[in-house]
Amino acid sequence: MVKEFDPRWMYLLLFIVVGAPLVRPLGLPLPITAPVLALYDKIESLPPGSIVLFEYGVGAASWPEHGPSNIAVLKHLLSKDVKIILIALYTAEGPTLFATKIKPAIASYLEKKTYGVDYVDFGYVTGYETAMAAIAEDMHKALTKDVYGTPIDQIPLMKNVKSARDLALVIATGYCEPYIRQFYTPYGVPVAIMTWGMNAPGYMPYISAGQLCGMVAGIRAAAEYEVLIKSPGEASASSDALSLSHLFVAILIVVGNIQYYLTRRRGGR
Amino acid sequence: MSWARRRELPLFLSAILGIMAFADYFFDIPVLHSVVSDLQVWIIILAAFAMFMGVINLTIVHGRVVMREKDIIRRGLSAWTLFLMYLMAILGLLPPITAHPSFRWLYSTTVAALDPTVYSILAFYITSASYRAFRARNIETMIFLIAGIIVILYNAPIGGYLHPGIVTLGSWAMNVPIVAGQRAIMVGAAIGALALAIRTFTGRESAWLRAGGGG
Amino acid sequence: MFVPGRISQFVIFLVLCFFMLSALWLSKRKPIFKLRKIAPLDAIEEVVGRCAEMGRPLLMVPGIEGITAQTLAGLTVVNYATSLAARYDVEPIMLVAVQDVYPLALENVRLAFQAEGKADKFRPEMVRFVYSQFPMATTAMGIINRQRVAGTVMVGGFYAETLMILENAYRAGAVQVGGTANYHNIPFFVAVCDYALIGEEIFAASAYLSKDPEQIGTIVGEDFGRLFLALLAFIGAILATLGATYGKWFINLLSI
Amino acid sequence: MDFAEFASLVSGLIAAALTLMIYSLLYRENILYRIAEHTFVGIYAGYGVAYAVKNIMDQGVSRISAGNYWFIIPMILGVMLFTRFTVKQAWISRYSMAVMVGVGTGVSVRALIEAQIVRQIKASVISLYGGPFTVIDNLIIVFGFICAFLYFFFTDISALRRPMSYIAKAGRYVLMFTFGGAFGGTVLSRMTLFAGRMQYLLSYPAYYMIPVFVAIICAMIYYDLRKKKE
Repeated sequence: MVKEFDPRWMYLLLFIVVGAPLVRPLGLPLPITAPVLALYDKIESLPPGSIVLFEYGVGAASWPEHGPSNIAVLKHLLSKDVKIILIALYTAEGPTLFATKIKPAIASYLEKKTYGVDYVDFGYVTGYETAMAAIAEDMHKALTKDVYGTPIDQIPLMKNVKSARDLALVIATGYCEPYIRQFYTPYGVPVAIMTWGMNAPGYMPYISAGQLCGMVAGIRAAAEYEVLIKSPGEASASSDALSLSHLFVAILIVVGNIQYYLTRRRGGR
Repeated sequence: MSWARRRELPLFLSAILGIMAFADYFFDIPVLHSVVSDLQVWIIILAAFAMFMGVINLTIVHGRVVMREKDIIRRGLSAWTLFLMYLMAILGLLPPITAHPSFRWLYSTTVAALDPTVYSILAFYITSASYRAFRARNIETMIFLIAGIIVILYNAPIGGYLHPGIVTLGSWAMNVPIVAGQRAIMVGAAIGALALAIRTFTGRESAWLRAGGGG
Repeated sequence: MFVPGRISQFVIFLVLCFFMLSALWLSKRKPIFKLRKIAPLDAIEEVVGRCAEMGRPLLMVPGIEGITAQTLAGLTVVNYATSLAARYDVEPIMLVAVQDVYPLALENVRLAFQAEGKADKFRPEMVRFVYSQFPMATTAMGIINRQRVAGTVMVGGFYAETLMILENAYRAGAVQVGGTANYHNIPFFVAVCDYALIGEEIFAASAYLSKDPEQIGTIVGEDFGRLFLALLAFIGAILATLGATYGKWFINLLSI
Repeated sequence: MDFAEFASLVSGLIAAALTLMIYSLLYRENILYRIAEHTFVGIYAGYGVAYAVKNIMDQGVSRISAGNYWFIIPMILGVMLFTRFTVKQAWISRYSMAVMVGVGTGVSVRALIEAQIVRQIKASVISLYGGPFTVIDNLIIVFGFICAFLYFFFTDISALRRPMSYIAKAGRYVLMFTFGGAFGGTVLSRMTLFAGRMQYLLSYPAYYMIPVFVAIICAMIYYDLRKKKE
C-alpha cells in the first residue's frame, strides 16, 4: 500500500503558494510569446499622430481575462504619441467597467492627454458586426455623438477621421473574426485582439496568415504585456501565483511517482 | 377514466412532442416552429412549478428535523435553512419582483461570495487528486501522466522559461492527439444520446414510464 | 421545406435511426446480439453491497443538467442502484440540483422501492432537492463527511462539482462508480473513481442493465451507425488527400 | 459613515466570513462549514422560488392576459405535477412529466447532430499528404479519432474480437492522452479562480476576517490534538 500524505498539508501549502506572491509579487521570469511581442512592436512602430480604434468590450464575468490586458495595452498607447478612439461594441457592460476599473488604473496616463484632441470615447454602440461595418464605412454617420453628448463634428480629433481608411490600427476585445471581416479584409487596417486564454490556439492561424497583427490572450499574455511596458499590475501578481501553483502541482506529481516507485520496490502494492 | 391511467398515453404524448422538436429542427414549417418555441416556454413554466415541489421537499426534509431531531445544532441549522429560504422568497417577491434592494443586498452578501468560493475550492481538490492520479502504474497511466505534465507546464506562465520545448510540445499536444480524443468522445456521445432518445420515445428507457399500472 | 444546410444532417440522422430501429426490430424477433462487458455497471452491485456491509448510506447524483439525454441515462442507473439499495436495506440519499428533474427522480426512486416490494420503506426525504449546482455540491460534501457515505453512484451531466464530490468521497473511503459524457469532466472520473464510465458508455446503461434484447438491439444499431460515421471520416480524409478540391467537395456535400 | 457605507461594510465582512467558513472544510467538517452550507442552500432555494414566480408571471400569466389562452395548458400541467405527492392520483402527474421529457429530450438531442456529429466529421477532412510533420500530425488526428471512436464498440462479435481488441487498445491510449491533457488543462482555470478569491480576501474589508479565522482553525487543531492524546 502506498503511504499517502495527509492532503491537508498540500492544502496549507497551496494557500501559501498562491497567497504569498499576491502579497509580495516575486516578478518571476516570464518568456514573452510572439503574438504579444508582435502587438507591442506594432504599437512602437506607429508613426506619431496615428489614429487607433480601441474597443474595450469588457464584461464583469470576463474581467479577469480581459481587464488586465485592456489596461496594459491602453497604458502603452497613452504613453505614445497616438490618438485613440475608444468604443465598446461587444457588451453594454463595457462603459461601466471602463469607468469603474480601467479609468482609475490609467488615470495618471490620462492626465497628460486632452480629451477630444488626443482621445475620445464613444461608449457602447449597439449592433455588433453591423455597427462595425457602419463605423468602418463612415464614422460621422455611424457615431453621431460621443459619450458626453458632444456632436461628432465638434470633436477636434474626429475632424480628419472619416472612415476605416484613416485608422492605423484596430485593437479589440473578444472575438477576432468580425473585426477581420469588417476592418482587415475590406480596408486592410491591421487588427489586434485581446481575447480569452482558451482562444489562443484557435487564433494562431489568423496570426500566421497575417490577418491579426497581434494577440493578448488571457491573463498570462496580459502579464507578458505588463512586463514589456515595465508596469506590473494585476496580471503580474496573479501570474506569479499561477506559475508557483502549477510548479507545486508538478512537484507533487513527481513526489507521488517517487513514493509509488519506492513502495513498489519495497514489495508493496 | 381508466384509459387515462394507462402508461401508453403519456408515452405517446412524449414521443409526439419529441418528434415535433426534431422535425422543427430539420424542416422550415412556420406553424411547427411557433408551436415548438411555445413548447419550450411551456417547459420553463413547468419547471417553475417543479420548483415549488422542490420547496415542499425542502420543507418536509428540514421540517422533520426541526420537529423530531434531538440534536439542538441540527434542529437549529434546519430551522435556519427554512427561515432563509422563506425570507429570501418573500424579499424576492416584494415589488419590483426579484429587484428589491434588500433582495439584492442579501444576494450580493451571500451568493455572490459563496458561489465563487465553492468553485475555487476545486483548486485544492485538483491538487490532491493530481498527486494521486498521475502515477505511472502501467502504460495507460504513463500516457495519462505524460499528457498531464506537458499541459500543466505549458499552462504555467513560467513554462516556456523552464524549457522552450515545453511550449512547442504543449501546443502540439493540445492541437493533435487531444483533438482526436475529444472528437471521438463528442461524436460517440451524440450517437449514444440519439439511441437513448429513440429508446425513450419507444418506451424502453425511463422507469417512470416503463412501470405499468395505476400507482 | 428544409432548413438550409440541414439536408445532409437529416440524411445522417435518418441513416442512424434506420440502423437503430432495424436492429431493434431484428432482435425483437430473435435475440442474436450480445454486448461486451461494461465493468463499471457490474460494479454497482459491489458499491451497494459495501454500503450494506458497513451500514452506511449510498449517495447518488444524476448530474446537474435539466432533462437531457445524460440526465435520463443517469436516472436509469440511479433507478437500478436504488432497487439494489432497497433489496439490501441500504439508505439511499439522492441529490437533485435541477427542479425539472426532481419529479422524475422522485418517481424513479419510488418505483424502484415498489418494484422490490418495499413500497412501505420509501420516504420522500430519500430524494433531496438542493437548488442549483454549488449548493448541491456543498450539501454533498457535508453529507459525505457527516454520514461517512460508503458508496457513490454519479452518472449524468456533470460539471465543476464532480471533483468536489469525488475527492471528499475518496477521503471518506467510499467505493465510487461514476461517469459523464461531458468531455472536460471525464478525466476526474477516470482518475478518482474506482469504476468510471467513459463518455457514451453511460447511455448504454439501461440496455446493459436490463438485458432486454430489444434494448440491446438499439445499441447494436448504434454500433452500425458508429461504423458508418467512422467510414465517413475516413472517406473524407482520403478525398482530402487526393486533392483539395475533392476535400472541399466533400465538405460542401456535408453542408447541404 | 452613512447607512449605505455601513451596509456595504457589513456585507463585505459577512461575505468574507462565509468564504473562510467554506474553506474551513479543507481542515475538517465543522460547525462553521455547516452554517455556511445551510445558509447557501436556504438562500439559493429562496432565490429560485422568487425567480420561479417571476417566470410564471412573465412567461405564463402575462401571455394569458394578453389573450394567448393556449398558455393555460402548461399552468394546468404544472398544477398536475403536485399529484405526485398523493398515492391514488399520482398517475396524473405522469402527463406533465411526459411533456417535460418529450420536449426536453427532443430539443437537447437535436442540437447534437450538427455540433457533435457533422461538424466533427467535417473537421477530419484533412490531407494526409504534405510535410513530414503535417503527415504525422494528420495521421494521428484521423486515425486517433477513428480508433478512439471505435473503442466504444459495444457489440460482442466473436469473429471480430481480435482485431477489435487492437483498435480498442490504440483508442484507449488516445483517450488516456486526451484525459491527461484535459486534467492538466483544468488546473489553470481552477488556480485562476482560487487566485481571484485570494485577491478578494486580501482586499478591504475582507482581510479583517483572516486573523479571526487563523485563530479559530488553530483552536480547532489544538482541540483535535488534545482529544487524540486522551
